[in-house]
Amino acid sequence: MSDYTSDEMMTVAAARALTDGVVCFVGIGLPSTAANLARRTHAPGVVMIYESGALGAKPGWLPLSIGDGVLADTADSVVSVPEVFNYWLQPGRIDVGFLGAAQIDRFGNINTTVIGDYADPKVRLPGAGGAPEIAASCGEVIVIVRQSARAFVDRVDFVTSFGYGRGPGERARYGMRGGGPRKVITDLGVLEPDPATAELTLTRLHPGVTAEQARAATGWDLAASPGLTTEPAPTEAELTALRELKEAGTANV
Amino acid sequence: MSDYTSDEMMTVAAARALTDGVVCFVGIGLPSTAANLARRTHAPGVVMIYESGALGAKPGWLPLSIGDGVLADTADSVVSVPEVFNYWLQPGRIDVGFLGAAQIDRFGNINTTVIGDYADPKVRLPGAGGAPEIAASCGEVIVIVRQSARAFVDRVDFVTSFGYGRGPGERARYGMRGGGPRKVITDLGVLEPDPATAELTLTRLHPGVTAEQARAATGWDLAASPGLTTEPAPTEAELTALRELKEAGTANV
Amino acid sequence: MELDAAVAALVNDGDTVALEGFTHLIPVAAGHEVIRQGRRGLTLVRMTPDIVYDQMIGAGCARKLVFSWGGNPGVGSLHRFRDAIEHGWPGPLEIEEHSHAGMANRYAAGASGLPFAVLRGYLGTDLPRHTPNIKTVTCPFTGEELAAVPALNPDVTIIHAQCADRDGNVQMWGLTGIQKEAALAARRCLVTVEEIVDRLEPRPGAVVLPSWAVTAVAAAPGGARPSYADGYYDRDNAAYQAWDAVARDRDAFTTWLGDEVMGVRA
Amino acid sequence: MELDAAVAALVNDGDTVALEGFTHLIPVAAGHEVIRQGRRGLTLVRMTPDIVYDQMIGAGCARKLVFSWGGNPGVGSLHRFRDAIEHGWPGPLEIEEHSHAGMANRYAAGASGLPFAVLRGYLGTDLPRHTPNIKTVTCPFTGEELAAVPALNPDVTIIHAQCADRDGNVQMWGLTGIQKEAALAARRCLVTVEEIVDRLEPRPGAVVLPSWAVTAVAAAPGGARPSYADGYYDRDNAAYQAWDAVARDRDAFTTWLGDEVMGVRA
Repeated sequence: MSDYTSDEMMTVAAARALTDGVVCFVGIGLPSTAANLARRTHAPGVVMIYESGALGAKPGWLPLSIGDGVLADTADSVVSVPEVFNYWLQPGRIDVGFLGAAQIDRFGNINTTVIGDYADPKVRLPGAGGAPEIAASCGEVIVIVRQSARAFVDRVDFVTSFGYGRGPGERARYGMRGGGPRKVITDLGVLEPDPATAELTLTRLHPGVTAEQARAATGWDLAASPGLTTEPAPTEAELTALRELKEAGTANV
Repeated sequence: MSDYTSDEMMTVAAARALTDGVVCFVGIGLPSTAANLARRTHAPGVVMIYESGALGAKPGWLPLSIGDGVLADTADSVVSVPEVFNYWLQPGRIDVGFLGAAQIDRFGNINTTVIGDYADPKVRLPGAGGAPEIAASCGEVIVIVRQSARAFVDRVDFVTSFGYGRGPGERARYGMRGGGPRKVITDLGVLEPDPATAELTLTRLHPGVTAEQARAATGWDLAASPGLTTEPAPTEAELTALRELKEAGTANV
Repeated sequence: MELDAAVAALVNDGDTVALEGFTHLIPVAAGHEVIRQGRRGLTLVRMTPDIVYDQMIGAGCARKLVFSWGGNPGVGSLHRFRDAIEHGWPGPLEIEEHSHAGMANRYAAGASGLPFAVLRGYLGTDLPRHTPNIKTVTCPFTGEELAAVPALNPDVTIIHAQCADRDGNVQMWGLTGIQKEAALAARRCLVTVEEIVDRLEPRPGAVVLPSWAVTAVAAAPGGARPSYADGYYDRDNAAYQAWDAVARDRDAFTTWLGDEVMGVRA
Repeated sequence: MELDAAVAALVNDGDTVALEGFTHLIPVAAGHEVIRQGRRGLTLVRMTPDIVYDQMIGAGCARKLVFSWGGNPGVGSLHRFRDAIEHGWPGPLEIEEHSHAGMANRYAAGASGLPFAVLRGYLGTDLPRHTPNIKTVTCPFTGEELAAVPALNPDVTIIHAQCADRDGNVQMWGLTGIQKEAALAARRCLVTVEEIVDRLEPRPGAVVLPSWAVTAVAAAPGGARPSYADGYYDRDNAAYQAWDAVARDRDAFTTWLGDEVMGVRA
């Protein structure tokens, strides 16, 4: 078993969260890397939807942006941006929404808009993009984000994408079609919403990581699930596929 | 000057009503024949829009239906039916709407739905199609219809497409973008709305037709405009172009 | 999947069924199979019901018709449709009537998972007086009043396309009308195709429906006749003209139905 | 038409201007010409403002930005955009923020001549608290409450396409994003193209804008660099990465602006 980085472990764990054949709305960056890895390992039938209009894209390398030409060239169909959101995302046709985050809170709400006050921000982030409707309309949401006390907060400064609000039942009250965040995959482990409270709790640790490390990297009092397990280390096959994917990406950047 | 039929005269007069370069939403049948004739004579730059999705169609022969393949094959662009109505017709991009009619009344309202009572019709007609929105949204409307007391009535049994309602100002009250019927071209002559009353009045007679004949073929007391003139007979060029167009059509039926 | 099996699996008595096609790619073979299987009480939906709907109505499949233009293009009336409305033969036919713009937006709303659509439509016409589900909505920004129509979500939509690959991805080109919206708006979608191919070749103007958005694909070569399939065969205009005489007479129609539909296999 | 003449004729101080392009076909050359001509007080509209908007904001063209995602794709922040919002340099920048779905529907409503659009959007987010023109509308059929956003109708939309013919018909292919809607929603529309050709060849995935729907066409070979033009050149990813260092520093940016924009001709 060769060495691997915590980012590689995170990406592999995220890829494993995608079951074969699901239709996945993919954000750029870590989500795109994980979805492409899944297609190259256990889930060749994953259908990737990019908000730029590529339905069923099969890029041979990692696109740097959501609209790289390779996405259109390899797609089953290329549609307009209004069509992606209105005909494909909004009706709930997409099984999994794969999102990143700058801040995420104990109820899985995501902030990609501002750190600090909206009118006078400490840090101005890119903003919403497609995330608010992805979070509301996909069958379920998987979040991939590096874990730190700065990023994992009790309450996000700005709700860009709704998770469970302040607890159970809120999604239903909004009439949301999607089920919300099912897994938050980090460089330390995996968090999942508690079935009763909807609060994110630690369900898996990556090899060599302790619950204490995870708690220290969380801005709220992180509960560990009774069934806390360890995520298996990346296999040789997974690492090889991931590294090939990245090299191909760099080669094409 | 060779002989010509009253239908040929009607079609030629309708073609003449199209100025070169206008964008024209074309219904099938007489409107399509007239618009195609205009493109082959004085107005080669007329842009024909068909509701089937063909923008800028240039058929080499008369299509029998609104969706004949020749329309797509010769179009500048083929779009979906929702796009034709939403992006192209509704915003008022089309200069002229070219419509037929089963019944038309003194204020240019058109009926293509039912003769008699809607619930218990004497004759059930095809219905609205694209006409209600063509009549509302095009810059102006030209109607081509054979004149008879049965077709030209004081009040239509059913308003399928709005003309001037019961008089001036009603279109404005509905906030309609288009100007309404500018010319009604028949096998006897041409009717135009009176600027003051919006009532259709006789402004032109085809050669050899008398005002009395026109009045006899009208179900209301048809007023003749003081400036009543005679429409010039079809030229050899117009007749030749029209007959070639029809032969080509038959050849392809 | 075989056409007869697909229709049996997807179309039930009482369903709301849309067979779409705007002159081009009309799913005639599928419509005849619905007649053969004796479906009853259907609400038939289509912007431009033409002779295949005339046949289904004459055969007694339909309880209601939702439409915007019902005619034999370039020929004249649909006589079975008229006989049903004017004389209730073979049974009464309820109608719900819209404009093309209204119907197109109803399908688009259905495909978009919205409950209604907004348009500048029906202004000054008598349609809203006879079609209860044409209402109005007020713009929350300008206060302007606009027409509103409810989304259309058929139980089943059936369309005909040129081809599909072995994974069930569907490709159509030429005038594709309202078919994408009708397919995406439906709970179940059956696509009949001219042929199943190994690989879909990119083509100008092609619309592709991914396999995961389609319930079933059935090969039905010539399945759009007498309408046409761009790249496969032309429109049989003579057949549309010949239909007029058949449809005018109940006996002639009944004979035609036995010989041309009930008497043949899918 | 020449690019400089077209921009001079179509873009005025204080206009609402949309330069659209979703990673592909971004009208960078036109944006630089707007900077060169010293336009001020613009309301810049774009779903995905990237480095050309960073440059226009840094150059002081913009009073307000209407957007849904502002970043350097695959690299990080737009530092001129952040400097304007966080520190008001070179001047204060008002922002109006939406989601992609909201912006896409605002353009579509604008292209459709409707005053507003309806969507299932912004649910549970803080965006409506900060963006006053996100409202709600109630379905007149189901009573369901949905999000409503006002139509976007820019004074000018500028897009870049692969080619146009001599009559001014425009053709683009590949990822065409929101460009058709943005062009049709605008009062005036300028299209820059890689080349003017004798005849547009039909192509898979091509979108054609007829000449009568376009105000002006200007040849601008390479006009989308450092973004890409499918069939002409690839995305210069290194340039996007290099921009980060330039944009981080006001002096470096000012030098870049003089050398790379003000110092060159269209």
